[in-house]
Amino acid sequence: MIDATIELDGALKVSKFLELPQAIESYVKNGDVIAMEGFTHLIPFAAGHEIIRQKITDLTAVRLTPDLIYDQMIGAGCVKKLIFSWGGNPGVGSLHRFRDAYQNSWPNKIEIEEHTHAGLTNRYVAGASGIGFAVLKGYSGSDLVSHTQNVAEIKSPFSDEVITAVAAINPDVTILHAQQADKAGNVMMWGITGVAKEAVFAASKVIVTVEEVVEKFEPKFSSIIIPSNLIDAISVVPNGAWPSYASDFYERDNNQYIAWDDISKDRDRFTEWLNSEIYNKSSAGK
Amino acid sequence: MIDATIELDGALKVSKFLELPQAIESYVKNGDVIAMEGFTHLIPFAAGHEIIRQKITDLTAVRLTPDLIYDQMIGAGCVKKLIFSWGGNPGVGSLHRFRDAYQNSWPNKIEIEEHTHAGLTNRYVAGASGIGFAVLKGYSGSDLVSHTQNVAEIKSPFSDEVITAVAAINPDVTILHAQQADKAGNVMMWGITGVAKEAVFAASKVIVTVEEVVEKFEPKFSSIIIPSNLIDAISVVPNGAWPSYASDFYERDNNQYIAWDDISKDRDRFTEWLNSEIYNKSSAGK
Amino acid sequence: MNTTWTADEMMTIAAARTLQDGNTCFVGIGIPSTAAILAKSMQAPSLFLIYESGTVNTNPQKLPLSIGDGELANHALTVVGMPEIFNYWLQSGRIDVGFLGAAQIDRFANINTTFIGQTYDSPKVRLPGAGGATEIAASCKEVAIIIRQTTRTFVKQVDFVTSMGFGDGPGSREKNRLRGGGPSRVITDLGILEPDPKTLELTMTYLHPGVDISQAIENTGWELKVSPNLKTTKAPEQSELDKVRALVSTSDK
Amino acid sequence: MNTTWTADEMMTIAAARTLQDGNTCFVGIGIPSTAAILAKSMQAPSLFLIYESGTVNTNPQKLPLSIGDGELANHALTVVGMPEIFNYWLQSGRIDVGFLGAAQIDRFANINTTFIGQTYDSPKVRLPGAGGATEIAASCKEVAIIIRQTTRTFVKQVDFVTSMGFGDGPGSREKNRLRGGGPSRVITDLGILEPDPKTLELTMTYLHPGVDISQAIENTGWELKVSPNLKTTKAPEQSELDKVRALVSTSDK
Repeated sequence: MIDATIELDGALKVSKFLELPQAIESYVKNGDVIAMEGFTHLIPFAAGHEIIRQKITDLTAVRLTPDLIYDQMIGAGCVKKLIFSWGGNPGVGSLHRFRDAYQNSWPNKIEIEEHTHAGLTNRYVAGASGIGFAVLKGYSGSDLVSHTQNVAEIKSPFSDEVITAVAAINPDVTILHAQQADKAGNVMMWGITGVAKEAVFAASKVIVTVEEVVEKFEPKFSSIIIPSNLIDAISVVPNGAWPSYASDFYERDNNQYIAWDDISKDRDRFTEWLNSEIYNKSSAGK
Repeated sequence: MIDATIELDGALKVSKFLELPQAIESYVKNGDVIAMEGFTHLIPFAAGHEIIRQKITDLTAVRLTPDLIYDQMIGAGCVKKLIFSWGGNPGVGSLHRFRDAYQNSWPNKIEIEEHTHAGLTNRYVAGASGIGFAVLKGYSGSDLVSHTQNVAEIKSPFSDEVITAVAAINPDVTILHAQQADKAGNVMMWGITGVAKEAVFAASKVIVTVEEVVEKFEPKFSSIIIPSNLIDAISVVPNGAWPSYASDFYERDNNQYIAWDDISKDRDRFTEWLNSEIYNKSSAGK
Repeated sequence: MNTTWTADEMMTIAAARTLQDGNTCFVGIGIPSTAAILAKSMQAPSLFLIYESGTVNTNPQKLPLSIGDGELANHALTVVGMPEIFNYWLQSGRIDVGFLGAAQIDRFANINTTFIGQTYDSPKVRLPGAGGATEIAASCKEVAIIIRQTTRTFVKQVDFVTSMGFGDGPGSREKNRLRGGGPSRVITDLGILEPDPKTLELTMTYLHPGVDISQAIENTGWELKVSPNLKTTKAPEQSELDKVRALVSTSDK
Repeated sequence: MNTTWTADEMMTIAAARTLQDGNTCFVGIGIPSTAAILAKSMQAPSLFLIYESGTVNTNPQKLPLSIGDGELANHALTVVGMPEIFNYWLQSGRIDVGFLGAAQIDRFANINTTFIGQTYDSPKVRLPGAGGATEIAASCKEVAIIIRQTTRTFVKQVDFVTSMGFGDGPGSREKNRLRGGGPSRVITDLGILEPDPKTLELTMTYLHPGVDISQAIENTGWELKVSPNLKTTKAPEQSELDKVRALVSTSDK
C-alpha cells in the first residue's frame, strides 16, 4: 500500500488519499444510508470488510445486487435494512446470511425494500438529479408493487398516460471501487460501470478505493471519469474488489463465490470465517 | 468520396452506406419532425444543405441551438416550425433569416416553440426513454412558461414537491455528423456530443454523416459509440460539419460564421448565396 | 434416440433455433444466455445481444459466469450505464426478444423468480427477485422463456408474479399498460409451448423427439392444453450438439 | 487613472477577483467566460469550470469562440452529455457559482436574454433566448452577473424575465421553488452591486476607481440604491492587466 501522504498537485490543498480504515472511520457512521455499487464488476469488498471490522451498525444498505459483500455485512450485523433488486449469489445460488437475517433475525432483524433493476436504477437517477422522483414504465403487472415502498403511479400532465414514479434515493455515503486515480484525486473506471455515476451524484459523501494511482489517464473504451470534487476520500487498495473482478487487473475468483455457499450456510462456519478472515486481519485487499 | 457500395461484413445484409442525396431522399419527407443535433461541434451542415437542395418543406425543425444550419434552412423555406432553446449566431450575433421568417414571414411564416436547454434536453431524454414526459426543475420564474408549449407542472406522489414536466419529443428523423464509422455501420464520436445520444434514441429514423470509415475504432476520451442497428443510413462526407468543427479533423471556420452575419442580413445577398453555394453545387462538404 | 443428447441440450438448442438473425435480444443469465450465445454460432451470427449489466452487442467467446462477467464487457461493441440500458434500450421498446428463465410459470406465462412457498415475508425458499426480468417481460416486442417442465415449475398459480406474462388472460397486459407483446414461446426440456392466439393460454405445440405427450401432461401442474396440431421438434444435428457442448465446456475452464 | 485600463478590463478583473479557488463555476459565454478563465490565472487556479456544452473541469488556454468550442473540450478533465450536465451537475445543486451575462437587468436582478422592445411575438430586437441561463440562475448556490451599466441595460422593468433573480423581492424565489441562493453580485463597468440583505434590491456597493456615483445613478433606469458604506474597487494591478490582455488577445488568433 502506498503512503497516504502521497504528494498531490498544488491544486488540492487537503489530501483525499486516506488509508482505508481512516476513510471508513471518517465518512461512514452508524445508521447511515450506504450505497456500495459495482455490478458484478468492481465490487468494493475491501471497504465492506473494513466496515465489518469497524463494527458499524444500523446501516440502510442499498445495492442493486447485494452479492457476497452485503451477505457478509448482514451476517456481521452491520445492516438494519436492505434495499435491493436482485438478491442472489450470482451463478451459485442463495445469499444465506441475508435469508437467515430476514427470516430468522440472525444476528439481527432486517427489513427489506425490494425493487426491479429498472426501478432502483431510476431511484438513483432521481437522487443524482436532485429531484424527488423519477418516472419510468416499471413494476407493472408485478406483485412487487404491493410489497415495496417508494413506488407510485403518476399521470402525465400531457395525456391520459399513467406511468410509474419512484422516489429519489440519496445515500449518505456511496462507496465504489475503481481501477485508477490520478494524483489530483480524479478517478477513472472502465468496463461495466452499472450505476456508479448515479450513485456518486446521488450521495452526500463518496469514498473510492482504487487499484493504483497513475500520472495520467489513458483513453479506454467505455470509461467514465469521476472528478475529484465529487469524491471525499480515495484509498489505494490493490485487489480491493477481490473476489469480484477489476477489468484489466484481475478476474473474478469464482472459487470464492462457490466456497461462500458452504461458509454462509452455517452460522458457525460463517462466524469462524468472520474471525479468521475479517476481524483478525488488518485492512487490505486479497 | 468513397463508393457507396463499400463492402460490409457479411453480418449486414443491406448496406446502410448511401450517398448523401440518396440518404436524405430516402429518409426525410416533407412535414417531418427533424432533429439535426451537434452542439457547436459536429453540426451536420452538408446534410442540411442537401435538404435545402432537395427543397424539402414544412419541416418541424428541432435543435437546441438553431445556429447557421437552421438559419439557412429557414431562409430556404424548408421549415414551418422551429423548436429551440438558444437562437443565435454563436459569438457573432443574431440569426437574421430566422428573425425575418418569424417577424416578416419571409420566405414563409414560421411558428416557434422555445425552451431552455435543460427543458429541451429533457424532452429528448423522455423521447429516448419511450415515455410521454420527463421531470426536472426547470423554467421556474421565467416568463418563458407562458410563451411555450409542452411544459407543465407536476406534483410528486411522494411529497408536496411540485416540479416541471416536459413532453417527450420523438423526431421522425435525427441527423448527426460524427467522426468515424466502422465497416459494420457503427458510429463513433468524441469531444462535445451534446444530446446526440438522446436524439438518436428518440428518433424513428437516423442518418449519420461521417468524416471517414475505419477498420476498427481506437479508444478516445469522452467517446460514444452508436450501434449500427440504431442507424438507417450512413454517408461518408469529409468536412460534412464545415463550417463548424470536427474534433481531431478540423477547426471551426469562424470567418464563415462572421461572414454569415452580412450574407443573412439581406434577402438578396442570401438568395445569391443560396444559388451559388447550394443549388448550383452538388452534394459535398466544404 | 434420447440417448444421444441430454434434455437440457435439446432445450438449449431448441431455444437457440428460435432466435432470428439480426434481432436484438435482451438476455437473462443462465440457460437463456447459453441459448442466445449458441444461436450466434448457428443461424443468427449477428444476433444483437444486450445484457442488463450494460454490455451492448456483445459476442462472448465463452459462457459468462454472471450477467456482469468481464467476458461480456470485453467482447461488447460498447458498454453503457444501466440507466441507458433500462430507459433508452429496453423501456423504449427497441428490443425484439427478451429471453428469460424462471422458477415457476403458470398457464398464462406469468413468471416467478421471487419466492417459493408460504408468504413474501416468510417464504419457504427465497429466490433472487426481479432484477431486470419485470421490465424485460413488460417491454420487449416478444418474450421467450426457458424453464424445465415439472410440477414444481409448471404450477396452477405462481406464488408470486414477479414478471407478468398474460396476467389472467386477454386484456391483462393492456390493463397493466405493458408495451411489449408478451411471451411468444416457452421452451422446456420436454417441448415448446405457445400461447393460444385467442385465450392466450400456454399450449403445447412441440414435443422434443422421444418425449410422449403424457410426460408433458404429468409434469404440468394444471390441465395442459395440447395443440391439435402437435409437432415434433427437429432432433439436434451433430453440429448443434458439438456447438452446445463446446460452449458449455467453456464455463468449466 | 482611468486612462491606464478600459472599463471592460476593469469589469472583467473585478468579476474574476470574486471567484474563490476550488469553487465550481458554471460559465456562460462571453465576458463571464473571460472573467472565469482569468480567475484561474489569478487567485483561483483550481476553479472548476463547467460549460453547458458538457465540458467538465476545463482549463482553456485561449478564449473560446462559443460555449461548445473545441478548446473547452480539448482541455477538459472529461466531456459528458448534456443530460448529465443539466440534471446531475446543475439541477442537483452542486454548482457554487453561476456566471451569467444579460441584455437587461432590473433592480431585483431578474435578467432578460430573450427580446427587447414590443412583444414576444413581434419584438424590436430578438435575442438568443434562455439557453442554460434560466436553470443556472435557478440552481446555483449563488449567481454572479456581468453586464455593462447603461439605461438600456439597467431597466426599471425587463421586457422579459428569461431568468429569475429575486422576482419582485423577498419570497419570490421560494414561491417559484428555486433551489439556489440567487444573484449575489452584479459586476458592471462602473462598479459592483449586491442585493440588500433585507429588501434584496440591488445596491451599489463598489465603484471602480475614477467612477463617480453620479455616473452610476445616471446609467441606471431606476432610482439606484447606494450603500451608505460605498467602497472603491481596488485598481487593477499591472499583473492583472497583463493577464486579461494576454487572454483577450488569444481570441484574435
